[in-house]
Amino acid sequence: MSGSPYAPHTDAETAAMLDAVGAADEAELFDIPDPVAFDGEFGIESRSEQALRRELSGLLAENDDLTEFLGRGHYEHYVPSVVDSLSKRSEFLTSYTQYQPEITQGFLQALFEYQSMLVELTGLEIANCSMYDAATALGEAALLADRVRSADGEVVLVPETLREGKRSVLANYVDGAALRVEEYPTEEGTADIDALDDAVGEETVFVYAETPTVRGCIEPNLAGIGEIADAAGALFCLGSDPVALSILEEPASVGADVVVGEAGVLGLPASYGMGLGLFACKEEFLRQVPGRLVGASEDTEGTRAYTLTLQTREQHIRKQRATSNICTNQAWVALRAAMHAAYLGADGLVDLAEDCVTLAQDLAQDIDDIVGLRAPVDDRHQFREFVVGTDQPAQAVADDLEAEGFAVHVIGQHRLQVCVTDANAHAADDLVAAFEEVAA
Amino acid sequence: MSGSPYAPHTDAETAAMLDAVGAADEAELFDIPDPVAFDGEFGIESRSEQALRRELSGLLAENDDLTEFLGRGHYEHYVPSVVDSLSKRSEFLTSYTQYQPEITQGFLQALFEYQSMLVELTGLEIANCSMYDAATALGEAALLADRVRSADGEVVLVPETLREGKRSVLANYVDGAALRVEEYPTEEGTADIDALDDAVGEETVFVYAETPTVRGCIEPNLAGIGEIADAAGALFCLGSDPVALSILEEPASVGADVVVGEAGVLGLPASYGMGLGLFACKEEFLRQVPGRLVGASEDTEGTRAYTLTLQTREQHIRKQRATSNICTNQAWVALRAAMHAAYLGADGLVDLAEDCVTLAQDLAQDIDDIVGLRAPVDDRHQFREFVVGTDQPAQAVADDLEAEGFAVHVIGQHRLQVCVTDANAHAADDLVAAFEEVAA
Amino acid sequence: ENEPLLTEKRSDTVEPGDALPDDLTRDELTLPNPEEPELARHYTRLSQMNWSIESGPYPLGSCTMKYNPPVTEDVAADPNAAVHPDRSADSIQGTVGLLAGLQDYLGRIGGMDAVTLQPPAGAAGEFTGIAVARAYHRANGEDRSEVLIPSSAHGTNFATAALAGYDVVELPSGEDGRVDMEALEAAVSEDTAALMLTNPNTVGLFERDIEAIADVVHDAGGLLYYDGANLNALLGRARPGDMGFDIMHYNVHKTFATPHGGGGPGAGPVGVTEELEPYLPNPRVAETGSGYELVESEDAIERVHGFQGNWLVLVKAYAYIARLGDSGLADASAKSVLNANYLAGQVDLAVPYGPFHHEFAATAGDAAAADVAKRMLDFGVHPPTTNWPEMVPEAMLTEPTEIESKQSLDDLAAAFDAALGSTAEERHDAPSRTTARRIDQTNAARDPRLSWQALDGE
Amino acid sequence: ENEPLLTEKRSDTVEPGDALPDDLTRDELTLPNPEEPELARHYTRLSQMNWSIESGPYPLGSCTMKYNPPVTEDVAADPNAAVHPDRSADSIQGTVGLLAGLQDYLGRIGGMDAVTLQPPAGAAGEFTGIAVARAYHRANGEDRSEVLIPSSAHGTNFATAALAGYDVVELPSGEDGRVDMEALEAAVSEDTAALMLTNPNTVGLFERDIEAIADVVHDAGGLLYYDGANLNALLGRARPGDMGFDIMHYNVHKTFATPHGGGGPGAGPVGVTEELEPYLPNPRVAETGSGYELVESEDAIERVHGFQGNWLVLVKAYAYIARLGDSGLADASAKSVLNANYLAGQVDLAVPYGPFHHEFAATAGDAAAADVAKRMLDFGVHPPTTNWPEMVPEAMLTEPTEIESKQSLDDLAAAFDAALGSTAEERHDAPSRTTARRIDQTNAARDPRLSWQALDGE
Repeated sequence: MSGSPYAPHTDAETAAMLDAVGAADEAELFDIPDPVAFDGEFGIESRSEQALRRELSGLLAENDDLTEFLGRGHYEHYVPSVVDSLSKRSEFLTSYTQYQPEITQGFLQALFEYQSMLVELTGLEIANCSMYDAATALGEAALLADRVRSADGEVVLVPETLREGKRSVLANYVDGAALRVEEYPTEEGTADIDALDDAVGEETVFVYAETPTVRGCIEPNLAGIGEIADAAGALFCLGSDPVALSILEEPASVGADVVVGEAGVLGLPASYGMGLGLFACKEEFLRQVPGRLVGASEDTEGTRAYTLTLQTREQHIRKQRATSNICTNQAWVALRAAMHAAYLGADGLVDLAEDCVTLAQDLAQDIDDIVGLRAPVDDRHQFREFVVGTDQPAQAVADDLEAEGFAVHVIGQHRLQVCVTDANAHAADDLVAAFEEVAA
Repeated sequence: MSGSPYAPHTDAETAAMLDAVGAADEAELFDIPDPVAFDGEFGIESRSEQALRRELSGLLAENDDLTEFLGRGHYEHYVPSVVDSLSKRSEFLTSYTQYQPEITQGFLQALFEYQSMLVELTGLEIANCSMYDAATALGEAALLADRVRSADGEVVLVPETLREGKRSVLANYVDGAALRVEEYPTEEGTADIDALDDAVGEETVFVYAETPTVRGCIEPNLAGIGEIADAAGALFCLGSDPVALSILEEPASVGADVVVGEAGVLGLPASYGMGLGLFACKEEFLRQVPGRLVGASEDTEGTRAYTLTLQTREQHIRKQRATSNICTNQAWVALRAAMHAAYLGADGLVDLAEDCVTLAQDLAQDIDDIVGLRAPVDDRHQFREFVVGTDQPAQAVADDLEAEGFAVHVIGQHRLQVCVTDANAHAADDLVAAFEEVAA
Repeated sequence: ENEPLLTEKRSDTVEPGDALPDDLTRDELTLPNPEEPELARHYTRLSQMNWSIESGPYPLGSCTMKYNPPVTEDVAADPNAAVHPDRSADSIQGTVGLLAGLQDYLGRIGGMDAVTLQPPAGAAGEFTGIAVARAYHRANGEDRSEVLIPSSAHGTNFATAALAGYDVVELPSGEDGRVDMEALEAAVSEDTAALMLTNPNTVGLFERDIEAIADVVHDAGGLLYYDGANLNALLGRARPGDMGFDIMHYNVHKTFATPHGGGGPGAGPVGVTEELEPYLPNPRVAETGSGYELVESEDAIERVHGFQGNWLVLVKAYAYIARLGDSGLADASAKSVLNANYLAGQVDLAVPYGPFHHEFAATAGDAAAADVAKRMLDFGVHPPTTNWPEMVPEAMLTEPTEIESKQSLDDLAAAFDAALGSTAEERHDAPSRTTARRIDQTNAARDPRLSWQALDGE
Repeated sequence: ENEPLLTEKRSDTVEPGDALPDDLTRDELTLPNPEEPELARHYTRLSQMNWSIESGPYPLGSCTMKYNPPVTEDVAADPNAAVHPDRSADSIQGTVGLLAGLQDYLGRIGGMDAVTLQPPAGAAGEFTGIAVARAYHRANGEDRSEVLIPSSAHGTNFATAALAGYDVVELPSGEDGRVDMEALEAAVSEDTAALMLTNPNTVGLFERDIEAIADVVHDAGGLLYYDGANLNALLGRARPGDMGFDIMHYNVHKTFATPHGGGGPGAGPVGVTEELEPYLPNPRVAETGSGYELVESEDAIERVHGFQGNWLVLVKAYAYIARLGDSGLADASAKSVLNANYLAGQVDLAVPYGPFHHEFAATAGDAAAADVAKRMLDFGVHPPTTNWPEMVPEAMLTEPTEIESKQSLDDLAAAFDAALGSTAEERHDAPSRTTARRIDQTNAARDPRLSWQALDGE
């Protein structure tokens, strides 16, 4: 293979085309001054399809085969085969943004349905087509607050336990708006309400809380947080995910103005942190929403049809006054999440969410029964995951578990974190046995 | 899950439907006398999708991970990813026979193209949509001979080296027609022409030869075999495959009346012997062809369209006077073979076939260089595979090779057989090294 | 719009190189040569011109077009499933273990003592079963020459009996649509090798006299063969083995929902009673103390497939059965029968025979069934099997299977009724909303053009 | 025919069980509940109502819609690729090794010294790059406030600069369609943080003065940022690093053909010169003697993604690059430029600016570009990007990419010409052969209905 396997030109066709454009060869078509011309030698060897697959499967096989009990923002639920087979249909997989809605009704409707499911789950009126992940959605939410709050504040408040990746992305996003990120104390893995009340002030434009939190704790006083934010004129942003929202309090009912989070808990397998940013908000912020929105309309025959809408918010029209710089987003992942949600239905989602509670509860109990371990450390209801206290140094315990074939988080000198879902529940007993081996 | 996950009925719907049909429950709809009623207890446990995948991937992982240098009728060539992604499109995968051609033009055209490719490869005018595999295609060919030859003979002649699976299937197929299978001698892995000439007589209705043969030998005198058969008024049936036919003599040009073989060398990965029966023949046998045929026609607007045709040959119309009992066939495998052939194109097919010659030649040479081994044993051009002579007992050598991670055939006390294609060529050097280890 | 043939896009002609001497090689080869993007577009377009079970209802009577769960594809795509048939059983315990498991499951489901998985399709299963019967009679020193088959049976039954060298004795149906006991008794003789029976039969009726039928056949020394085409109606409710059948085949691509795109591949495992087990084709899988092995029987019939059959299909069948389990299988049957009965009640068509189970043979009455079917295409559904079985005039043999919802059945009934409510002329001119309009079948057969080579000059 | 919404088929309302106390749970949840066969039919139908690269030409200017090779899907579906981001690097040497390999490849292709793979899209890459510039200037004690952007640039450039807190200074294009050097010199100042440039620019022209441009910006203490949207035009012919760019992003979903169905996911890795490497976000992958590890820099900017970016996209990009290699990548560029030039010569449209490379901005002249595009839909192709960039009146920005054959380009040209040859009324009424007719955009925005909940009562 001397050229691109995906450029279909025969030599005769290339010659005819060059003739038609009046060029002797392709090089003649490039208007590149000599001093900046490159000789084409990257030193990258072309592989046959077969060799490529062998090479990369060999490379990836260097990943140790550990059973993961990992969470803290990236979760795996079993994705049914039908989601794969349908989402990989080429009409979905190899399309792009719906600039011509008349021939892209399929994806538009799927995204409209995705938005609608999030509307149901959050109780808020508006959901966009996707942000990149939970962290960037949080960043966008803080900037929304900056746009919609008349208050002159510059403080964005987040829990002290916020995952560093999220805190860092948030700090990056708000830098340009001259906001700053401050933390409020937590207790037992959730907001310390009194301390939060003290922390919120006139300068606060945005209060962020999560449920479940990064430690897997279900926040017991969301309405209280919402009231504190509201009293200060700050936007209350709640972080969650579509599985948790299937049973937890509806965000709208606790006063959330915006909901962000990781919607890739549906539709995505473990994928090294790749995500799908959930973004939903109240209708009053409609003209300030970042990202794409699909709306219903009609065609000239009066038939219902879908189209991207309110694009005047977006960068390709509004440029530096756009509500965000986002363009390429996570639409195909949103499609998969919608498929997964529809596959489960309301009953399947509720069952899955309840399993996240009971599996964590049961596994924590089993671990707590082991001498030298305590779980859960926090006095809260747990969702998917929980913190484990260890008598031994946590890193040593984790290393020993890894030798037994299990991966868990180390989050402190004597603190591990363990996450259990339907994806790894079959190995929970084995994990307990391994804990018994190594914890003593 | 208490019912079928693929029966969509809610309880309310089931109730409404039962009400509509006037039954109290589903059991009432079954008109089964008590003495033959069954209680439904098979003792088969229902698995969740996730548990099922884990269980079966665990079970299949009990297969040892050997690099296979195996052939003798079942061959692997690398199947490009695009063949998988296209053939698994649900419109292809989950369709059935084209009883309504107006809404199944896609598959009909694909099968028409498959037939056409075989016409080009064989030089014969007719190719059907598929038989099950090479062995059953051979059986059908012998029965075709019985129908079209006026001669009163009852002997079907095959090479003595014919793979047992094929011989046995052939014997089964011709039993009902009161034919019998006899063998003619071979020499150096191909037909012993003089002995064949002696073996053919008035009672012979069918002469079968292969190229390449089961020992990987390219038959040097196909035209001679054709003449012998023709002189006796017997049908000359040639066994081959689409890759070999890409460079070997065109069957029509050596007098073949029928070509059978394994077309699954294209499109199918190693699949434990699952196949695709190639069946092509001269136009004069058109009304006697077994299996499905797609023809071109026109619709009422005069547009070219495709349809199953000449169905009066088939069992659903002709019943006991049909040309075969075949109904369900290997259509989807034929689709994959056509895709693979189109992917390769004429140049790709010829290159692949030439690789089958040179890879075998080179590997045989390397093995021949090892003390205690001789290859190829036959004084013939080899295609994909060849016989190896061993000083040590062949079974012991094979067992030792298996311990080193390689599978080869044992075909005699001091005879191994080795097959090399693009699918395992990357490991050929390792095989040679292993041979060096174990052959001494 | 039509998609051009591959050869109308781009072809290459090449000559073999010098790997072989000229006298062994062809002169040249001409084939289409689309590059990958064009290949992808070609087959994507073709696929969009093809009805499938994921397009909508597909109620082809006797074909059992069920949803094919993608999870079974994923299981079969396991790299460890890609093995060569000449591997030693020791080295592929996963593969032979799975086959052993499927043998066991099928035996339980059919009430059979032993099962071979080798037959690659239903008709191949029939051939296997009749060959087993033939071997059994021969072993008993008997040269029986006849196979009895009800006139309503699938065409494959007749063709299979003929293929195995038997004379076919056709049994007329009784007035109630079932086997006519008197006709059976008259037909049975010492020449009877076997009776091939479908139950429920091809108009969906359970052969209530099955025990008596078995007695008649067995008393004459014949064997009773069960055609598994309609097994989806009986899962968990009745088993052929319990009814007195000696031999049966399973259409796993129907009953157990393995995809068989465009017409195959299927698989037709055969189950038999203990007495007949020695005659099943070699090799079979057996469990030993330490694992699974391939075993051979001296009395086995000759083979029906060059290797071990359609392995990838068998994997999917195993996966489907294991996914559903007892309760799922029984529910599949229950809902398939409920759906057929419900649908029959919703359409304006007479159904001459009953009580039917998973399918019903309606009559189009004064209308031509084939035309009604063509008109149904315009309403976005696949029509039923038409003009078969012949005992029902203008038959529309309809099998919705369990996968259709009530809403879907209501839509399907509406399509039936709209087609019936069309004028004869509308039906004759149908379809009009499909990729192709009505296709000329007569000319296709009178002037066969079976390859693009035959189209040259058009 | 339209496909109903999922919620118009079947919905369920359920209440949470008792795993949690009532005060922590919602009252109820109502969502669609199609069973699997209906789910499959729903999305199959939707897919068939969607244009894709496997449907036909997709010449959206600036979008580089190339064929997405399925082999890259297969590679990314490897079970070993499914790992959690908090795994220790030691235990996932395959994953981090692949990332290291991709960093290396991208560095070579762009002529950059260091690369981060974290940005999950092109715009995220821009934000990363501008944040790096910001950090660099801050580290130098400078508080520069402006980013210069040509008026023809992608909207993301402007939005990104604003997001990072910069004032945008828009540069007018010169008469030749390129950067106006005088305007640039006038605009550059000690407030200039960076110039963001696309090269070839958005009408396909190579900025021939790139060396002088770089000097002007660098002399003023600014940095030069390369927008990788059009990199497909230059592979193997020129490298941003060699042109004097300090920072660049790669749109791997464009240039390296990773599928981004419906609008994403993409990935926007960022390359920088050695001087700027310390500012790339943490962590990055580095090779050590014994393997690969994740390393952090003290001077790094804050992160742009919660984890390590769009891993599955990165795997596919690596696979694509490795499949093509040097010669394939260079050929991709050569053929993309040849195709654009050939197509431009076949259509009856004026192209104001040249010589262009992989895309050309034709003008529809007296016709409304948007209407021409709608009419093209009726001829079975996807139209180009319309009305952008603004420097070309009624612009039709056309980028066929290298994957179209001569025949396909001829067909595409015929669609252009047929649309142009239509009457204004025909164009205004177009499309008429599509799933939906012309859709009312005005009403969609005036009366936003953004969920099925908002459709209640319709």
